[in-house]
Amino acid sequence: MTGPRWAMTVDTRLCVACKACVLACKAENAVPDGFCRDWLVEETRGEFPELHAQNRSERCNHCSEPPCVDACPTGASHVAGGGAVLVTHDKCTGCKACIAACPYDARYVHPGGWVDKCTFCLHRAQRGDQPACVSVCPTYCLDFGDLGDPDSVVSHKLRERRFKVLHPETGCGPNVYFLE
Amino acid sequence: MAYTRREFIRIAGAGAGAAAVGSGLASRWWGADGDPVPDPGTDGDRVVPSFCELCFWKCGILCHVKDGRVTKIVGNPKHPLSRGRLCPRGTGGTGLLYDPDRLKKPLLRVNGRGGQSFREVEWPEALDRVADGLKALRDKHGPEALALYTHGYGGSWFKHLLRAYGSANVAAPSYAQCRGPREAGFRLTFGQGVGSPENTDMENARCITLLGSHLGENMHNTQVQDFALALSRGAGLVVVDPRFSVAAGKADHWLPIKPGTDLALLLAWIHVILAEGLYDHEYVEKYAVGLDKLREHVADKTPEWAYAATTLPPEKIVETARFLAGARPASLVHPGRHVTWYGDDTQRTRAVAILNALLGSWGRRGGFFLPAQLPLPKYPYTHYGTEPKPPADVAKGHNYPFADETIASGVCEASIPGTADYDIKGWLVYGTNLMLALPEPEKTKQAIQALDFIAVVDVLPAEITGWADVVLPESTYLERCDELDAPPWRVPFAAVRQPVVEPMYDSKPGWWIAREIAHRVGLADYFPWKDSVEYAMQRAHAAGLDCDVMKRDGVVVGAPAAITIEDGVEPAFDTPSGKIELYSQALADAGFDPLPEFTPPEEPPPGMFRLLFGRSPVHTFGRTTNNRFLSQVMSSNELWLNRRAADELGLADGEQVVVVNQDEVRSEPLALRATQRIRSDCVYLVHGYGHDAPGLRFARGRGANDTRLVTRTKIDPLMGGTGMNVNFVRVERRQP
Amino acid sequence: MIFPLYPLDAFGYEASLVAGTLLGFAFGFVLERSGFGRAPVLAAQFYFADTRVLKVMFGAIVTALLGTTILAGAGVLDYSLLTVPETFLWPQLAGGLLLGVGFIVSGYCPGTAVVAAGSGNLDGAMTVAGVMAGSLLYGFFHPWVAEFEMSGAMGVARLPDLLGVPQALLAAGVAAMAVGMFLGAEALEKLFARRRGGGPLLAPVPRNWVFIGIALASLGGLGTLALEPPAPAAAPAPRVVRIDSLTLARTLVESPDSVRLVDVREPAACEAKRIPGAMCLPADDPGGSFLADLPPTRRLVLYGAAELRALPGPAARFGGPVLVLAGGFAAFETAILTAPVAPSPVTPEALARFRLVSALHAKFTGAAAAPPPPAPAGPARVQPRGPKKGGGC
Amino acid sequence: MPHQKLWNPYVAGVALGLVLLASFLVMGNGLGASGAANRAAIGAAYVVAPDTVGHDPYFAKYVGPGKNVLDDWLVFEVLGVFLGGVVGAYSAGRLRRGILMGPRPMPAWGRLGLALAGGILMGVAARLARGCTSGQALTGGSVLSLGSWVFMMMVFAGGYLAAPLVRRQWR
Amino acid sequence: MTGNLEVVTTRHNAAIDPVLSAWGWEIPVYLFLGGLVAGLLILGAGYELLHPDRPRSRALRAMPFAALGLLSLGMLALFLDLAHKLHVYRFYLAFRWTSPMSWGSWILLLVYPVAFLHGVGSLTAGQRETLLARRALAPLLRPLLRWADRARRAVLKTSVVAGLGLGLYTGLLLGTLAARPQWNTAVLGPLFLASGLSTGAAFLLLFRLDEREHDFVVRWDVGAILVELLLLGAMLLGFAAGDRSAQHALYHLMGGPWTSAFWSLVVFAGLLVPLAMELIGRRRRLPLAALAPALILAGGFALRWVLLVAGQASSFREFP
Repeated sequence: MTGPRWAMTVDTRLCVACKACVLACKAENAVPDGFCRDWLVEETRGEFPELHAQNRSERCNHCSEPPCVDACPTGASHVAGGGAVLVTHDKCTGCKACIAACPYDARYVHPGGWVDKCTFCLHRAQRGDQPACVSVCPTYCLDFGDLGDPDSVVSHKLRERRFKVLHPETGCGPNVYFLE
Repeated sequence: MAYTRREFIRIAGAGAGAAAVGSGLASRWWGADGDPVPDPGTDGDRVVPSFCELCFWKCGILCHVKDGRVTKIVGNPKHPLSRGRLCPRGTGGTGLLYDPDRLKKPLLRVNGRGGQSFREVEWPEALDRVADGLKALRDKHGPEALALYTHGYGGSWFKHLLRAYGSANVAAPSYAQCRGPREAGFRLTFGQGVGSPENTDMENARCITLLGSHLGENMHNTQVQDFALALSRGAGLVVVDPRFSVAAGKADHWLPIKPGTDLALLLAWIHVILAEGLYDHEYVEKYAVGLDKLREHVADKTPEWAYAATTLPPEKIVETARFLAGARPASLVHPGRHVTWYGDDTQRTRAVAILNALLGSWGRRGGFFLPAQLPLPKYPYTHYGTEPKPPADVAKGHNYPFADETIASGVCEASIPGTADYDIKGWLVYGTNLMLALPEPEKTKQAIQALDFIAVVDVLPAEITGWADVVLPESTYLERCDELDAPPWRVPFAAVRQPVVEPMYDSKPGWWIAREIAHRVGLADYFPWKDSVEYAMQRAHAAGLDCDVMKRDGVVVGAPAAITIEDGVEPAFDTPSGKIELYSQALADAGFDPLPEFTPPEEPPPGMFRLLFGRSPVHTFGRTTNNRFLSQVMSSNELWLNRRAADELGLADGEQVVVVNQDEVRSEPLALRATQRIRSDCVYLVHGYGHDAPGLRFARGRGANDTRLVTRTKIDPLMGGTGMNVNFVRVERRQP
Repeated sequence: MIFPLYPLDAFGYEASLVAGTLLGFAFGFVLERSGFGRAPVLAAQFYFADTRVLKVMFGAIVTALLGTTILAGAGVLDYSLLTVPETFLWPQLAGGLLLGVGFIVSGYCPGTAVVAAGSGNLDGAMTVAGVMAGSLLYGFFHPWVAEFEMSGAMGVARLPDLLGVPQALLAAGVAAMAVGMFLGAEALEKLFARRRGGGPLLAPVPRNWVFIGIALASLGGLGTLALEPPAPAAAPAPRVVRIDSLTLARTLVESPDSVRLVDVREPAACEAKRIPGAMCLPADDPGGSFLADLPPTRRLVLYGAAELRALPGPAARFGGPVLVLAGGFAAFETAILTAPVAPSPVTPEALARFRLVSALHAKFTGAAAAPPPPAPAGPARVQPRGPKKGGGC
Repeated sequence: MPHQKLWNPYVAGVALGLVLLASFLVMGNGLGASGAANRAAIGAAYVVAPDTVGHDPYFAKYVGPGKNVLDDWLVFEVLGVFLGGVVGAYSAGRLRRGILMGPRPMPAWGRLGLALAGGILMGVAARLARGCTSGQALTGGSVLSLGSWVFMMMVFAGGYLAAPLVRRQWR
Repeated sequence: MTGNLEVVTTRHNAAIDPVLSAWGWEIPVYLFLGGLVAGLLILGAGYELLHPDRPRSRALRAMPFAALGLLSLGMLALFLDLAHKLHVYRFYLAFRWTSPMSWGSWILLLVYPVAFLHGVGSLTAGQRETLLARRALAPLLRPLLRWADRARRAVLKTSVVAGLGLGLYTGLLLGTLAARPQWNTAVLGPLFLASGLSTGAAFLLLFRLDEREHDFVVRWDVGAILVELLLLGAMLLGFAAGDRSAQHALYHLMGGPWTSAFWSLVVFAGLLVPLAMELIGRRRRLPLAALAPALILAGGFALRWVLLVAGQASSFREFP
């Protein structure tokens, strides 16, 4: 298999939790009011005044072993090019099995009757653009690219920086990496 | 182990029956079910470049228009202030454009002010009413009795109108209620303010020091970009803030200072830097005056002296002083933006300026660059008539000698008869919601009731429109053209605002409104152009800029200029001595401390907390809290209270509470955020919530309005800024 | 103290609901076996035909009363943690009368009606429905009775406190009274049964054993009076940590809200001079019993005149960490409240410490600002300033 | 008389006392019944008319956003009482659907009507007295609460006073 | 102090935040009815397979049709839960062998004809005559009856298999969703099967059975309840021995927010009390009151409801 292996990195040291990514995503993808495909998590650990904070822009992890795709009874959830996990609206019955299957709670039922989620803005990636969240981010904390390409920004960052993924114990192989 | 069963099912399934029926295969038999990559189709068939007005930074934007609707707004990569990126608000312009609560028709008041009853009229009637008001005012009280409040880029037309009319009372709350003191403080020291956008070269700084500035929560696009770039290059960060702000979360040193004692810390830092000889000897020698007096002045301002005031351990003060001095001259002590805190703000920002001078950062790479600007000739107007009377922004017998803009709160007070040298009798309010912008709103109401006339130009039915005699609905920034924007910056550039879509409803652009009023009050000569596009292009043309490129790209960027001493620019200081004034003779002459002196602020009484407020990255004060798009990620403010303090009050995180100030003013209910992230002697909330204007159907009743709690201020004697962090509150559980 | 389990946090709220189900089950089972699921059995009480209700009820009360009394006396049960219904004299008087009427009309009381419903008796189910309707009705008409509802409020009013009789004695009295009532009731039953022509009489054996048990338990309860009152300090002793004067002074400056400083000297001495920020023992509580009940949100710091060798009892029961000032007030006075002497020879460490103590001295005495550092170059200059407000800064 | 399977009242009394004692030892309070009926009634009313009930200040402490009126110890306890009744009756061979009445035949609706009427009286009374025979008399009585003893005496008084009036039902 | 971690998130998706509640009442109803039908099929067919010579009561004969009705009700609930109901046909355009829901939709397709044949074969002679008297039905029914009778044992065996599949699948549906620690246990499949058997038996007990049938059903019910208790114990032990997520799942049922519902409603009222009644009733030869089966049915539903709600709420975000 050749072709890209899409991944995203989030530099938690730079993220200021401004939510520009969330709103840019909503605008780009016409996400209906009251829903979001990406979101901010602000974690504070410790007790005053010994505090440590981490800000994370989170979204679907486009897992390498996506449990949502396994749970889908109709094939609507599938792994598309570059490993992105997508939902084909016309095949989706809205049975919500994938929602229950996702350990990251990244999916929601679109009012149109299908289950919706982050697409890695594959429609933009296809024409060489960055996802909306990445291209808007005023702190340059988001990067998107091909893990298969050793020269891509994401490959570089993962080589150079300490990182974690969310809940690796689920064994899903998430593809959004949080640089620390 | 979690997934073993899934694997099991997979294997079992593969064996059992499913032999040939590959998962995709089965459905493919039925055709018409490929898996296309979904395209939301929000790319416009037309993309119009412009610049943003959700805040006042004026980033370049590209507006996608599809079938006559703006589908999305993205950053303009060619614009030096956005570099293709936007803050959260920038994306939310559509939320303003398509806000169902927008003012749709001109309105005339039906009965008493504040009574909120209006009738819709056509434009000619409304404009005639304004013109009648202005003419009567001029005849009865003279033109200087008219004041203009403005905040926003469309205000330029009205400023022009006012000058032509003959009044100098043009005020913006952004001066005396926000960044005024630092302009005065830096002007006194370096002969020049920092302006907006600030001339801070954060991107190249090796150490950034923030005092109460919550960058990241206070979201000015380029500034935050530079901040992040500096951090990604390993710049050190010192954050002085009673709250563990987002920036504090990234700091090498967070100093949870006792509110109101920053000046003590600054003086102690200066003490250490001088005592240990850590300052830039050459730079100070060459550019500054008054080092000896400064040295003498801070001799007893030891870290231990500051310890008692700030509660910051002296070891920490010494350590941070060395830390930030170690990075000089690329060590930037940020001047802040909203700095009207305790009434000693000019002196405090002067201490910031002095510290920067000792670090040699002014004019240096990684410090304060010396900005470049495109020369943009003024439109060739007829000369304004006689010089108007000076503004009446100071109470009788008072004087703020170092104010260099009009004091908005002073103009408001001057409207209460007999308080100032002459009375203000009429207001034009352009795009500024004075009810939330000026402290002591009760005083504002009193002033309005004493006016002969008040007209408001706005996009939304904000609180202030409820007090107007005439409400004129303006088009949003996406529907109009405005003045060109060519601020002093790292690179010289000029940007244009272009209408993206036709004005919705019966709204009109500001230039049109100002021009129509001018025509009706006999000032047509000052508005000779047909429309603002003609006006803007004439100026661009006169500057030798390519108008077609400007319309196509939204911006014309000039040649890069030298902006630092390293680049070869020699800084000039517009001070009496022509040098950096560590010691200010001007201050001494005016009877003020020539060197900053720290006086401890009043302490909150037992059981009360100091009320602090700040900003959210998704909102611009109260302007955007009705924006339904932006509000999806923050629809209300919450009260930050130290977790231990909350525990002792028996209040739980998320609980609805009411804040009551020292004058028994009660806030609207809001949710409590019991958090470790703030000291226990203060509370914090984001400014701009708690609207009660009935027309703001979304924002109304969400969160609490901090302005109402600011029932007292401490005036900066140097420039008239209203120190607002001098209010104390207690926190109560909301009664059901 | 082991009991009561739930108030002593032996298990959580959710588990308490499960415990409720099980206790309720036992309650329902016993009620049913007592015949309380059957209206005619219950109603018989009021016609002296069968005084089961009286026997079972008082038997239960006496058993529970003696049980709790003995256990509390033996120091196993913390009686103060038991929920005692508050007394509202008039509404309870009226409510009792009304409930008695309802009892004989329906044939059940609310609890037994549930048992009756459980044993398939539709009249029981109907009574339950009635009770539900009645309480709803009460809620809707609540404003009319709101005032009466609160009349005669006496709070928690227990007979031993009101009569000034030890509980064990009173319990024995109640037991004796109950036995008397049982015998009287049996006599009445016999009388009425004879009038109606015979009926089953109870076997005397279990009765006598029960009576003997009651008597023994009453004696046991009285016996506990002879015991020493249980020592309350069975709680694990909190870790007592010493804190030196300098650290305490720094804590009071840097995070004054993290500690609660209590001066446990004589109130008079404390009022005269104490560490700024400390609280004195109130005159009406010289033992400091309030210390035990302070919320454990802050560390508790205690000091006496000299170093405290043992914690006052209430402080030992404080829920959070307790610290003791090393050397007591005297040490603090020497270390902080007296002006420091300039060091000689001047080493950087000694100088730093001197400057720090000077600052703290200035802060705590409030009278003078920190003397400027004795720079090795020149003599110290003292620059007096006006007194600061209220000792704070 | 079908009392052969009933326990000796003295033994039953001690057994009941031990259950009550266990309740004190485990939960720190005694047993009750009417509180659960109250909550069940309010819950049902809230389902039927959420606005009327939700805005009533008296009911507001039970129902409203974030509150589950049935989330209460007494409710579970009474569930247990019901189950205890079921098992007790079944194991004694007494579990059968029927209507219990005195020796004098009377129409079923009459007995049920009286049961309902008595129930309503007791519902009101229990609210007023803050408990019924279980919660107030039994529980409060064994911790020697003054009000509980007053209440208990009044229950017997009320019963004996009214007994002659409904004599035809039972005798 | 109250913990040292503060988390603020801006996510605000309906039915996901703050707690996942994507599945409402429909799913537990469906799981309950599915399990019940599975129990009915297994018990009904099992009785006949084990005792082919015994006469059967009307109730037992009519049982397969009742099963069909109940299953249809369950399917209706499932259908109501779909966000895009028109796309329901999509279930049958694919077989996704990794998805229990896909397995389930195909199993359901098997259950219908089997249960129908099972029912048709159970018709009494009188019923057959009445039906055959209808001209329109006769030509269709006659061969069907002949075939159903001839293949009776095969139909019954298939019925048992279909029942087992259905019962297991209702548990596996949740049990394979390892993203929910509460469901992440291998026990759910057999547990729901056992509970299905028990609720199926309880359902039968609500009707008039003959004595031997009654005995058979009660015996199986007692067995099923005992197995269920064992499996619940195994589930809790499994959680106790598991990792952080499993510990959290255990906490939900042992002190956490679903403790009272689980122990009081499911275990005590739904299993232990009716079990005790059945045992007592058998020993003392007491006629079984309708209350016991009613409690079992209520407990069976409570089991699904508690596990569904607790499962949805149990998420990895509980321990960041």
